[in-house]
Amino acid sequence: MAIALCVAPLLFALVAWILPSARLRPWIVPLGAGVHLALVVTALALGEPVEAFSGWLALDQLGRIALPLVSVLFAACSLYVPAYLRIRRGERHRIFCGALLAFLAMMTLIILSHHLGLMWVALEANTLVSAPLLYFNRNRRSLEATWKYLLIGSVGIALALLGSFFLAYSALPHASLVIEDLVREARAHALALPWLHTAFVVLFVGYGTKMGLAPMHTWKPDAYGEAPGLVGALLAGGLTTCAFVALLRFYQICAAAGEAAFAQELMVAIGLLSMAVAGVFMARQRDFKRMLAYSSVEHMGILVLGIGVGGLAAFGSLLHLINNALTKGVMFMAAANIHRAYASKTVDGVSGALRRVPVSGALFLAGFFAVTGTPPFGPFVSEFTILRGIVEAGRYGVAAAFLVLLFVVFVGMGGTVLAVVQGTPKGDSPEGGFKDSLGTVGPALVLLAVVVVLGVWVPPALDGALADAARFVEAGK
Amino acid sequence: MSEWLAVCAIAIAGLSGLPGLFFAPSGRAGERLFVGLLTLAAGFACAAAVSSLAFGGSSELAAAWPVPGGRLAVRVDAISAMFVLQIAVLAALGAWYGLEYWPQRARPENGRKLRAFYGAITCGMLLLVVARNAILFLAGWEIMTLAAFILVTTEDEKPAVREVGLVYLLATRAGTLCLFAMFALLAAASGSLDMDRWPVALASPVAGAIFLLALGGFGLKAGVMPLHVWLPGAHANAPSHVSAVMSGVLIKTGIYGLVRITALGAAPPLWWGYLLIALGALSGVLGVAFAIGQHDLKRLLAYHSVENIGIICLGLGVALIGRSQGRPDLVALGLGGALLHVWNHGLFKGLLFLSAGSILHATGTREIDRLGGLWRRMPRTGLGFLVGAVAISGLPPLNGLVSELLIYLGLFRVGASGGSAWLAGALAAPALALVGALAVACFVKVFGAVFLGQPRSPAPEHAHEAGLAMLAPMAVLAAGCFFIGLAAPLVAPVLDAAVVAWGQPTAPPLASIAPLAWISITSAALLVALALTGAWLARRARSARGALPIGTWDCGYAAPAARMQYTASSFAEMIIRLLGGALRPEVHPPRLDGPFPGPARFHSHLPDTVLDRAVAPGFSLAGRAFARLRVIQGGSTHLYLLYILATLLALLLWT
Amino acid sequence: MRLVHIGIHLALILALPPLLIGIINRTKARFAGRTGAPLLQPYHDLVKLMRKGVVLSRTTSWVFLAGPAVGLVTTLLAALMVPLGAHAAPIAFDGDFVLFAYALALGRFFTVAAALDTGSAFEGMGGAREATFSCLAEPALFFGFLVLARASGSTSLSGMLGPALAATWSSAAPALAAVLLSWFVVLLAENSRIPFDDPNTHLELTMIHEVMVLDHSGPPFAVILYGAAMKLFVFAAVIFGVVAPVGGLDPWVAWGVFVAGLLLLAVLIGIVESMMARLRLPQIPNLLVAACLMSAFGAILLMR
Amino acid sequence: MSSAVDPLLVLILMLNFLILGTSRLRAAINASATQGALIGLLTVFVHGSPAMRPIVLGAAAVAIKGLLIPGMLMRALRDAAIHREIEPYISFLTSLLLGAVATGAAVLFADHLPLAPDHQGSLLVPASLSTVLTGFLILSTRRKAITQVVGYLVLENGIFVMGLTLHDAMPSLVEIGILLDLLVAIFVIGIVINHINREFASIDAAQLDTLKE
Repeated sequence: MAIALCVAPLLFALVAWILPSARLRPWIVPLGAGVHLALVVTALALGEPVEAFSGWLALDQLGRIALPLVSVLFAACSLYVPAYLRIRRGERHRIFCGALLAFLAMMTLIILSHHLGLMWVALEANTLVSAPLLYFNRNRRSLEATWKYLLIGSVGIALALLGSFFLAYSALPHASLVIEDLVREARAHALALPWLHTAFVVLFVGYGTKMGLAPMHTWKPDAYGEAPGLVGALLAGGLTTCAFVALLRFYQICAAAGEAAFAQELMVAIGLLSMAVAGVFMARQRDFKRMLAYSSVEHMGILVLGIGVGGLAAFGSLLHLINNALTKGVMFMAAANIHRAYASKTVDGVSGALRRVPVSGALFLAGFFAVTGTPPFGPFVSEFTILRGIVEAGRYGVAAAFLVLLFVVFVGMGGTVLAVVQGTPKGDSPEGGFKDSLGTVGPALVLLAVVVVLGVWVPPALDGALADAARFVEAGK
Repeated sequence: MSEWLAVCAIAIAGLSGLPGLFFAPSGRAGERLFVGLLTLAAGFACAAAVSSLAFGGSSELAAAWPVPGGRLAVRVDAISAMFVLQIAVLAALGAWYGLEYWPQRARPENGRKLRAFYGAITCGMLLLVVARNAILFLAGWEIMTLAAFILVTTEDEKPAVREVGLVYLLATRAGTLCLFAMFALLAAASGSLDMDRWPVALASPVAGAIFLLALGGFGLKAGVMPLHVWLPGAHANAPSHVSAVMSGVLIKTGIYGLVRITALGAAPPLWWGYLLIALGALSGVLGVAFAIGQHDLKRLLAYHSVENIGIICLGLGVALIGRSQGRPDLVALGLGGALLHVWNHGLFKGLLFLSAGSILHATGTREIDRLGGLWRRMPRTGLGFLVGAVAISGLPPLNGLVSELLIYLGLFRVGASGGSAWLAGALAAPALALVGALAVACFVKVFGAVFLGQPRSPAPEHAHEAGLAMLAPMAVLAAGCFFIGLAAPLVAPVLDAAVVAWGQPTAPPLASIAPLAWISITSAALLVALALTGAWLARRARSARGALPIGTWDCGYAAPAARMQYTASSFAEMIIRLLGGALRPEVHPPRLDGPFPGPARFHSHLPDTVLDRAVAPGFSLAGRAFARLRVIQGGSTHLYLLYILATLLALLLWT
Repeated sequence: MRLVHIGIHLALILALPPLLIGIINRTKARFAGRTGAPLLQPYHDLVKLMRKGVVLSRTTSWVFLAGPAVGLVTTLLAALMVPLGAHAAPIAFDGDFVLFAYALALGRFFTVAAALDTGSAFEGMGGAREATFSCLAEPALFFGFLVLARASGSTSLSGMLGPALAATWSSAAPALAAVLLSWFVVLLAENSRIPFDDPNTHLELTMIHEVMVLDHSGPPFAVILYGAAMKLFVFAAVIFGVVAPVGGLDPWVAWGVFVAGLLLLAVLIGIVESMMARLRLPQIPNLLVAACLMSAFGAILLMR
Repeated sequence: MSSAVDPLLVLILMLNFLILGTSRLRAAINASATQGALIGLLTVFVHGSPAMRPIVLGAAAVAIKGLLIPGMLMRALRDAAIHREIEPYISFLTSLLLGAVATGAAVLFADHLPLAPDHQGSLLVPASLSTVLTGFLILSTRRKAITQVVGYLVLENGIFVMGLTLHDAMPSLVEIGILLDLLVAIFVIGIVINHINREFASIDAAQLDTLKE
């Protein structure tokens, strides 16, 4: 089962690669996504544990949250693919579709793998396959973005490997990178703490680079700004999720070794810093796709902050993982439509989106309210839960900073978003005039619906799963 | 019982605008259906309120809600009932008014959106005043807030509208974040997000913080000076029936929140009351002072909302002092006065905004100094405005006097009874008197400048009287003003019930400590006497009518012109100069030189001291500071890699 | 018996006011070394005006006529709340002082509205001044009410100016004196006497009350003059109530003392008017603010 | 653990300084190549007894790090007709000093980490750390994209050395370390540099700063 989950998308990627018909190719992606989603659902429904390779691959409590999330998000984005490729006719669909599905496979692998080395390999492969997606537009700007993404990302990955080595070294003489072993060693206090600390710091920086925590976030605005909106959604919703999951695995080991406090301080500090940096750069941001990138930085900060505070906040931050990913999907796809309708992605060239592309404009506005934690959208529930967690932990200073930064972010984001959606449309719509169509707004609508539902109804099953995952991360069981 | 009715009302109100979205943008069916549905919802809501007030003994209606900390708990006690009633009435009247004021045929581009969110805002307000769980409350609160934002920016093609929309959005978000913090504190201290579990929290050491956060969050919504920054612009630029709803009930939800939170603490510290009274006096005096200086009719009315919120805060402060000193009579007078003034302000401010809407509709301008002489052209609207003006100035025989009298009595009992809190009363009562006098000056100015004299510009010359759909709601509101003024004793039981619901079962009934019957009788007598004298004078004067037309004598000046009339600005000039210290008006006098100076222009403008001189500069300062920080993201990969190295080393050293 | 006294109360309210004006004018004439008009001249003027016809500007609406009517009726209502002799006023209840002040405010509202109704720059100007200055007078009035309420332990005018006050004169004399002084200023301002306004000046630009009624004529004008006189009477009665709370005395004696006191007060006003010159308009607010501070000071004195 | 390990590590450190100090691109590339080859040898010597697996791994390392990647770099150098000078943001002297500081810091840091018994007194950990730092130094102070690649190579050489400390415990892990090279080899150099070259008519990474706030 576990193997099938990783291999199925690869097979579809292969199909997409060799399929001669350019007309059918775009539909392979939704097909593969559908199959993957079906597999995930069955895996979740399956009674017995999903494992392979003597536990190197396993679907644990954390995976039960992350995997369906990634799968759903990818499915929604994949529905966007056919319409998108119809607009971008005659460009390298072959690579694009193949890379997309490979991307999905690698994300699945990261989430499933319980061997830190294997996980690292998957992450690296993921970086490789995302490069052509970023470079899809084939112009100087996208090339520069890709270069930065690759170089900074590779350095991050290199650090991740170094950290993995340290971690393994800390377990000498029983060096291992299988999480279960490490947790066991940690419980037995058999890990060399100095090595563990160093390892965690290096890993935090390494995977934090992939996750886009400040100040390692620098590649994000460029990459998200230049990538197709769909790819942006997958990076902001999928890749960051995977990196976060990876981070949680190391945190789990630290917690098992009784070193949670040490890791938490780190996370709280970096979390608040990320929110602050995001706030600074969102103020008066002209480019709304870059704005989304900084919003992603902010929410990564919120996630680690929640884990760093722990308890109820950890639960909230796992919930927020879901809400943020889905909302980002909505916003990136809406932003892509607006970008196409105006042939510009800065507020200097865009205004009155609600009039030119009503649905996309409304989606963008709704997404903004959702992502800033407004009821009745999902992120409100999670952010409010995190806040409650912080206050319950008695960290009033952190709570105050959290709220202030949320406000700063809201101010910056609000200014840009309103400038985009309100007013009278600038200029006349470019060639052909892009109009909302079911293919371009449908997927975002679906995601938004999910976000709203999560805002008014957290299914008991999900609630339980989240509680399990939180316990699993914090207590390792 | 009443809970179920309320739930039905909330549901219907929320859906009322949606069907219209699927009708043709030009047809009338959509808006008719909307008005029908909203009226139905209002009916349910009124039924809920009345049954709760009549039979009392409301019981919580609760259901599990699978959201962390959430619980679908609804309850309509007397306090909720008062607000439900007011929301229902004003929302329904506004909807009817909209039929003619914002007809779908004339506004195909935004009419449907407007009505959809008008329904939403009604739904949100109803929900939040009956919710008994923080999550549910916040849901209603933000639905209301977002709907209000959409409604304010209905005409988002106008830059000014977009600007005030943004200010409103940011201000209200700041308030909401305060509420987040407050609820989080309450939850942490009481272990639950359900209201009935919170009293323990108010006994905990964080109680003070909770109160201050409540003051920040709810005060921003209510528009308490100096948190009023969003209010004037939003009220002025929204469609008038929306302004009526916002000023009439939306800002009152802030008061509702304050009443709820202050109802939790058994014996709050004295400084809570002091703070509220101080803020109330500040809002009252400065609110009306800023109002006098406005040139924009709706902006002026908006500032009067700030003033009236101040009066309400005075009452609430008296009630709090009574609570902390264990004096139920103060509680009864203060809270009764505050809640009654909430109702009264809803009535006459709604009436005034609707009248202003009719004026705008008829003349196309909100500039007071471009109007004039409308009394002959739109007498019914003028009558409505006159009633509103007299009522809001707290003058007999209308409703404003009753609530202000209660608050005066409370303040005098605090100030003159020699209690430890005398200073609060001794300073607040004269402040309230000053507010009253300034309000009279302001509204006689507006009434005179807009309706009396002669048209000052072509705009009002061709004005036309509003139609039935717009006049009927105004008539209803005016009738309300008269009813409360002339039948105050009938309202007292409602207020008593509210006081009991505020956790003061021992409070004496208002009728026993306030001369409500006297007030009503005297007012009625006054009304009769006025009618008789007026009739007599009119008969004496009728002989003069129809005689040869004579102009105003004007001290013998031969050719007085409409432009020579005293303008509203000049009327207010003295008062503005007296209060110049706080108002800081901008006056651009003309430069006259030589014995025969050429034509020159005089221009004066009264910016909002807080917004334009503190908040906005602060934001732009922060913006510039941030812009300077942007260099971090300089685009050089080398730099970025250096950050990573730096972080790595820093963290390694730190740990 | 009570009815009799109410009757007397009404009779005094209705009959006495013009006489006060007559006395003031006569005093001023005497100070100016003239014989002056007969004491009953104001009554003759009223009757004469009553017989005249009405001239109305085509600009005006019925608000123009409502002004005088409301002005008179509200003053009458206020007069019914002030205790004159040893007896409580016909209308007396807790907090009636609020109604007292706000009834006068209602009168002001319509008087000013009537002035604006003519569309004349002069009358608008007068209205503006009236409204502005009474804004400053109001707090002085209420600080005074606070003092009286504290001193007499009552929140009804009949109690504030009643016997209970007489007792406190011994203890709280400074505070009451302060209030007295400030209220006397208020009286002069509210009734537009010198130094605030000169009832018989002829320069419209400097007038307050008179300039508001330039366009009125005949019976409406008579009503205005009568109302103005009654307003003076009301304030005079209040001040007298503070100086000499005659509640304790035998009712009939009390009536006598009251009337005498009122006439004396009229003379006093006349003297003040003859001694002082009109203030320049820009200085008027300062005087009123001073009055406010005075009564506020009184309040502090009494309550600290 | 044979006695040849430490001398090799010293050589590797020397090469770090050479790369930091040289002003000639070619020299830098060659140095990194030599470093790669030395690490290949190191893989073999870290083990007391020459076994099959380490030898294969070493051979692979030599092939990729010593031949393949430098070869590609040289080709890129030829194709792009790059100016042969290294243009650092900071003077070579400063680079050298910083390198020295980094090495010292690495040694100190390694000392307070508890080493496994058979790494006691060996230079493995300090060398790897200092090499990593040197790599970072080059990455963030050299203008040309191609020099940054060299820096990256040095960085990963350091990591590889760290990996060797674990080779007995978990050989497979070290072997996947090779994948890192494939990443660099295939993408960073092969494709991107050529694209950059085509688009910007030079591979001066300093030009890649149009995307900024």
